[in-house]
Amino acid sequence: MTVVPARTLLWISFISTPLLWLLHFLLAYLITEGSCSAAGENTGIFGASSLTLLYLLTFVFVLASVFFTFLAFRTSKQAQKTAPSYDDFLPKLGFTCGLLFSFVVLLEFIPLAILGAC
Amino acid sequence: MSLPYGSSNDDTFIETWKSAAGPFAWLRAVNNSPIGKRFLVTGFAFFLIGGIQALFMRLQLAKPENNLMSPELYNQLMSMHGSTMLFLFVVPILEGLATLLAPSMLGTRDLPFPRLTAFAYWAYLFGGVLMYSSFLLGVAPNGGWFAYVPLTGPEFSPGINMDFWLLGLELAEASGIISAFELIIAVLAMRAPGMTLGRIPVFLWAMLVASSMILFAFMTVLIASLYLELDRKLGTAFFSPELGGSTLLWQHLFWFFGHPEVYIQFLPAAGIVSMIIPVFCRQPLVSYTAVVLALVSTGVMSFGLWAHHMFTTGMPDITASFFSTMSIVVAIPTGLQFFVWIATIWRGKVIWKTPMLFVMGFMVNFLIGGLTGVMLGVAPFDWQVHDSYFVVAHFHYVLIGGVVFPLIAGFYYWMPKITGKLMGERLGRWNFWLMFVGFNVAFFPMHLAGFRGMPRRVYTYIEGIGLANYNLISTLGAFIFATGILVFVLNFLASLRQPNTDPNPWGAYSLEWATSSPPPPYAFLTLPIVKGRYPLWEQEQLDKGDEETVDMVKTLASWPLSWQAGVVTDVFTGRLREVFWLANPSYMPITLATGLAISLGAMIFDSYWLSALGLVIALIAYLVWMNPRQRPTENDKTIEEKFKRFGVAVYRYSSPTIARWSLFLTMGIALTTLGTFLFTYFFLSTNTPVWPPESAKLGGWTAAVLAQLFTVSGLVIVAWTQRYSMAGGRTKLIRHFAIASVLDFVAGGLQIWAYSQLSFSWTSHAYGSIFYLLAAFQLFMLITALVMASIALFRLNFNHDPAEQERVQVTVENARRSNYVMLACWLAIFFTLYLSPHLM
Amino acid sequence: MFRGALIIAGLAVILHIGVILISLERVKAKPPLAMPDTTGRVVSQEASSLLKHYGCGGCHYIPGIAGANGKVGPGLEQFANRAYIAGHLPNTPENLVHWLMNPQRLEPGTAMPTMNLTSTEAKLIAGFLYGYDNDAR
Amino acid sequence: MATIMMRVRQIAGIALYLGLANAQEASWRSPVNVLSRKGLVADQISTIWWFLFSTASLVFLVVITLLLIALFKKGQAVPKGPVQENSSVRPILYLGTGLTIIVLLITAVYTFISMRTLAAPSQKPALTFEIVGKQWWWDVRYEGESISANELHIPSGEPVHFSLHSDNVIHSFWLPDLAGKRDLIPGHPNSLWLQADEPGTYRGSCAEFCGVQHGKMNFTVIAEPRAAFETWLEHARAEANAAVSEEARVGQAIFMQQGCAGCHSIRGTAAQGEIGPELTHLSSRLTLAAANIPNTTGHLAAWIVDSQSIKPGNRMPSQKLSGEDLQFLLSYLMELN
Repeated sequence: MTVVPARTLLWISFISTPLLWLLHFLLAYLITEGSCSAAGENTGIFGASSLTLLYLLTFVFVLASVFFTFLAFRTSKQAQKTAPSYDDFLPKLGFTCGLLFSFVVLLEFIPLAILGAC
Repeated sequence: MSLPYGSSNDDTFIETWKSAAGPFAWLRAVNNSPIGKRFLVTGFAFFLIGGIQALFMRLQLAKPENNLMSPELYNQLMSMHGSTMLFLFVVPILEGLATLLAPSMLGTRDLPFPRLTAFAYWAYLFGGVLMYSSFLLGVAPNGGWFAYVPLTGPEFSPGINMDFWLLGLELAEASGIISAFELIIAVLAMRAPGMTLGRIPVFLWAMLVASSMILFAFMTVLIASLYLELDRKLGTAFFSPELGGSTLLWQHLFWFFGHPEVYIQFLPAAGIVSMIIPVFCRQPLVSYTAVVLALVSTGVMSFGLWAHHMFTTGMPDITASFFSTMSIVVAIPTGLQFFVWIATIWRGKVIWKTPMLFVMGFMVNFLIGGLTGVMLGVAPFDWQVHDSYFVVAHFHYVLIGGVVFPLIAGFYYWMPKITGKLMGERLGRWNFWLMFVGFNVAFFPMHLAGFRGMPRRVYTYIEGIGLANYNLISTLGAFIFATGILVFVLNFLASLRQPNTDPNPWGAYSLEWATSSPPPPYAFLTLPIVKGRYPLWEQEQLDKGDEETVDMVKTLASWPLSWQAGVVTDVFTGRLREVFWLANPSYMPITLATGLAISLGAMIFDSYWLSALGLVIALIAYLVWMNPRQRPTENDKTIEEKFKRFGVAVYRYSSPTIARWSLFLTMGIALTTLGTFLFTYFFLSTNTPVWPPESAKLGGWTAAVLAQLFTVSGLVIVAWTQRYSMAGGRTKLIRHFAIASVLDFVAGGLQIWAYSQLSFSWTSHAYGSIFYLLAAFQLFMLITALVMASIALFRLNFNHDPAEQERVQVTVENARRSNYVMLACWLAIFFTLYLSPHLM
Repeated sequence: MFRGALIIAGLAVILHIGVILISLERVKAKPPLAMPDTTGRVVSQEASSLLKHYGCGGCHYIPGIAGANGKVGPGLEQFANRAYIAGHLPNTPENLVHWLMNPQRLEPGTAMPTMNLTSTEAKLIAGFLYGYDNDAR
Repeated sequence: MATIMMRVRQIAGIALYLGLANAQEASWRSPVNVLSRKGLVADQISTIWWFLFSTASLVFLVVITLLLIALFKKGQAVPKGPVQENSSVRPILYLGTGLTIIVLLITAVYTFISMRTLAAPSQKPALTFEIVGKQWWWDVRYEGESISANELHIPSGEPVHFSLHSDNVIHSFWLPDLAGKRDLIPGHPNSLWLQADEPGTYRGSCAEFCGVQHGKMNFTVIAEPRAAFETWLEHARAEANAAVSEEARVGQAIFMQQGCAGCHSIRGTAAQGEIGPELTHLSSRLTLAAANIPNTTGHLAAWIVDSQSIKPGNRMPSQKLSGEDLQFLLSYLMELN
């Protein structure tokens, strides 16, 4: 009898980083939408400058994405060892997804650095 | 003569799977193969209609200040061309192709809900017909396929043109959602034994991704069109700036649908390409994982692109830059796919047949469209060419080059599985070259016309500004392209007179080629046992495998004969798990669709009693639809026992696994709806200096808070039932659900009383509009949860048939889950309406 | 079988191109001129740009001039076949030139305004209008 | 084919003729070009385009070359039996994707840098014009007062600021020769700056679908040296000159009685309508009907009596006037310079 990784873990390893990216993207969008006036002035949000907030947000999400990418990697290794062939497809896909989406979240630093808050 | 793999010569079995008999049988036909073909024919008909509209527009634009048609007619044609191509052609025809092919590609027999398949078709057809019936009255929609407010609002479009568009669209979109819903479940739960997630044909991975996108993206446009229809009919103020509404809200919601929509169309097309290239290169894809990664990541990223349609609306640079980044980055997965294709061709030996020609046409044209797409993602450049003919050129390169070319390739490739015939190669080449040349002659000059300052959607242009030549050439190209389409139609008609072809004329690898051309309605008598991604290349025989699976598959081939059996396999291991009764033919899908069409159509003419009548018809049809069907025979019961020994359960209604997936997806839809409403609320709040307006007074605080407490305690009681099993805790389950329902009922009453204390109406300002809508949604969710609980109570009380207990169990689980979702909505709405104004 | 379909396809192409040509027929340039002091097609272009500048097309239908679809005054197709100008002047080149230069003097109160054409311009336009007589339309 | 060639020659000929014979008309009617470098903003965007174009061409060439080699080189068919994904061609995949990522990254960085440059002019604009989009024309305002319609002058060689809004549907202000477009959105004021480097006449149009006559909603911007511009501005803000000739005085009375004054305003007279364009200095403008026809007597007459044929569906009803009244009205309007 082979040991198959928990089903939830398989799903999580696949879907977490895309969802993290989406969440990050929507949050970043809402922050700028809420804190930038039409004239391009920065009114800040929750007392903090929105730029600080965006940097912080991006940093946290990059860390989280890297963590889940690693999780997917571990799950795929585990599945490869224990499960029948091709069953490691989902975590393997999740790992590549993780690499891509971590990179995409990381990219958000570039506009922040060049364009500033608004 | 030996039968092709998977065919049967058992009369009872064939009789069971044949389409329903009788003079009006086609009205009650269900099953994927007849309905899929109807989708294809109807979709193609709409394509031809939309194309003819385009030709008329091209004639009008062939020379400056042309007088061929009035601007009013031009705008109607322009609007209907866009709406037809995007709503009535591409998505339905791709879903139709998948509906037709998915079961045979997956090595199974049908989709999970045959009646829903039929309903999706009728809803699509009636939606399209409703939209087109406006031409009979000369009041075709004229606000563009994007229908920007306030141009389409009650003030600037007082006629009924846009009502036809909105209501027809709602029906057609509902059909799209339903098809997507079915395809997702089919791909996840109904596959041949041994077909794990990593062995699904790429086209179906693409359909899986696209369908998941449809579920979320289509909801936002449905809601946006609901707002607009409410604005037009009930005088709400979602889009009236003078009453606190926002015109940009429409654009956000529309493009949050509209951009994923483009990828919803492109991904299946890319899937088709990934299916065809290996066959005509005789090589596996260089990396299956990379292609699936590209499909999935493009699908997700497409939700972060919507505002690149709004760069000129004046957003802060940093916001624009996020969308710019994503519009550029989304090219990475597409590039990845491109290089996979090239590497595969590099390895392989190319066989030049028409499908391959069209795929190569796709690669050239789509490459151009993709490159201009990256350019448009560069915000400053977009400020210049946005809404110019450059954009028209770009998206035709993407949608014709990127979707229509692969689609035609797919038709040539899969025609043996649609009609059983191969289409002619010689006409195929004519077809390709006419389309390829015509397409480029028609659309390439449009880039230049855009640079010469030609805006989109103009019915004419003045002389002497350097646009005449580009437009004349484009018109010429459009007619060459149309000739290509004509050759396709001729080729198709000519092919119908040919004899049926072999099961696998192309030497392809996927399972649909294992069964005869055209496939029998049941696709496979003996389900194939899959051991790799390229079964027909890798496996000498499809019925060899481990003993248990072979035994199960053999048993399934001889039983059941008198009813249609659906087969559920495990999502990860691909092992057989369940056998269930598929729904049989019925008049109810068409009745339901008719009822809805009457209801929506009557609304256009403000005939609300007729509208209500339509709804009643729909409701009755729905109830009849859901009624139980035939009973099992003694023989069935014996064999059910045999299956139980394999660990395969047999269900006389829909399978519990499928029911769980359905509820899961429905919950996703409900939460998307909630999210869209909440986005609307907060978006509108940032749009006005004072929110809520001074005049808006919230009443009934105590009642509202009490209502929340009641629902929370109801949920606690429901959640408690998780501890009880069906076997021992039946009475406790009944008691808990009954108490929770009473609590929810009281909560609903209190909440309604609280809302009756309000000092404003939905017409006073946008705040009132979204407030009442959220309130209505809150009550709708409560009613849904109550109905689910009642069904659970009913089954717990009266259904003691031991064979049905799993089904009762699922009803209870679903009641519980819908209660969770209901509570989430209630608390989120309470927080938003009552608490959030005090936090900001 | 295929050959038959091919022939039909060929016919369809010809049909399409025919449609395009017919749609273009209305914009075909009309070179022939009746006035003695004007020659060649350049003059025709000169005249048509004068027609566009003065706005004749706003009130008259003039074949061959983009946007000249006015319904205020009479259509100017086959102008040489007209018996009268403005209802009572015999249709001679001299009368037409005078009429174009100052309609208010010849027919006070007519809706056609005086647009201060020079006599050369009026002759060019008159030549253009008479040119339609030779057209096979 | 001969017909088409003739057509091509004919159009080329007319354009040439117009360019020589009537400089004024030619410029508002002449071709525009997104890639022309006539304005500071357009110049920057043009540079971006050439960057994008060269990159894209390179990518196109590389990909198509690879594809052609792949198609026509000798390959092999997969043997029977278990199918292995072939790893020998993976380098194409890795290299291709890697290069894609690098090219896209460079593009993104370049985008943000150019966005920063274009965010604001280096010198603060001294002038602000207010543009209000109407169905289907442009109201030009300066310090809260309508001074022109569908036509305005700007000083060349300095940045000018536009504040853009609409009180009806969404429009979009686009001057391809000078700058990118910006939408005029009800309830959402926008702004735009641009600079014309050289004096000249520039044609613009509405780029957002705004109803039945979206196709004929154009405008003209005339850039001229500062001094000439100031003369124009002063003139544009002045009241209309009084009717001089007898005909014009009769025409003025007709203007007031026939209902023209209900929609149009002429500053300095009783006409204060706010629905249509203001007409204070009508005859000094180059065009009529939102830069679609030249402003000549014939066109004006046609526009008054049959505007619905020229711009079907527009908001100005065709007027029922006797021939005499029309001549008087024309005399009056032609005096409004």
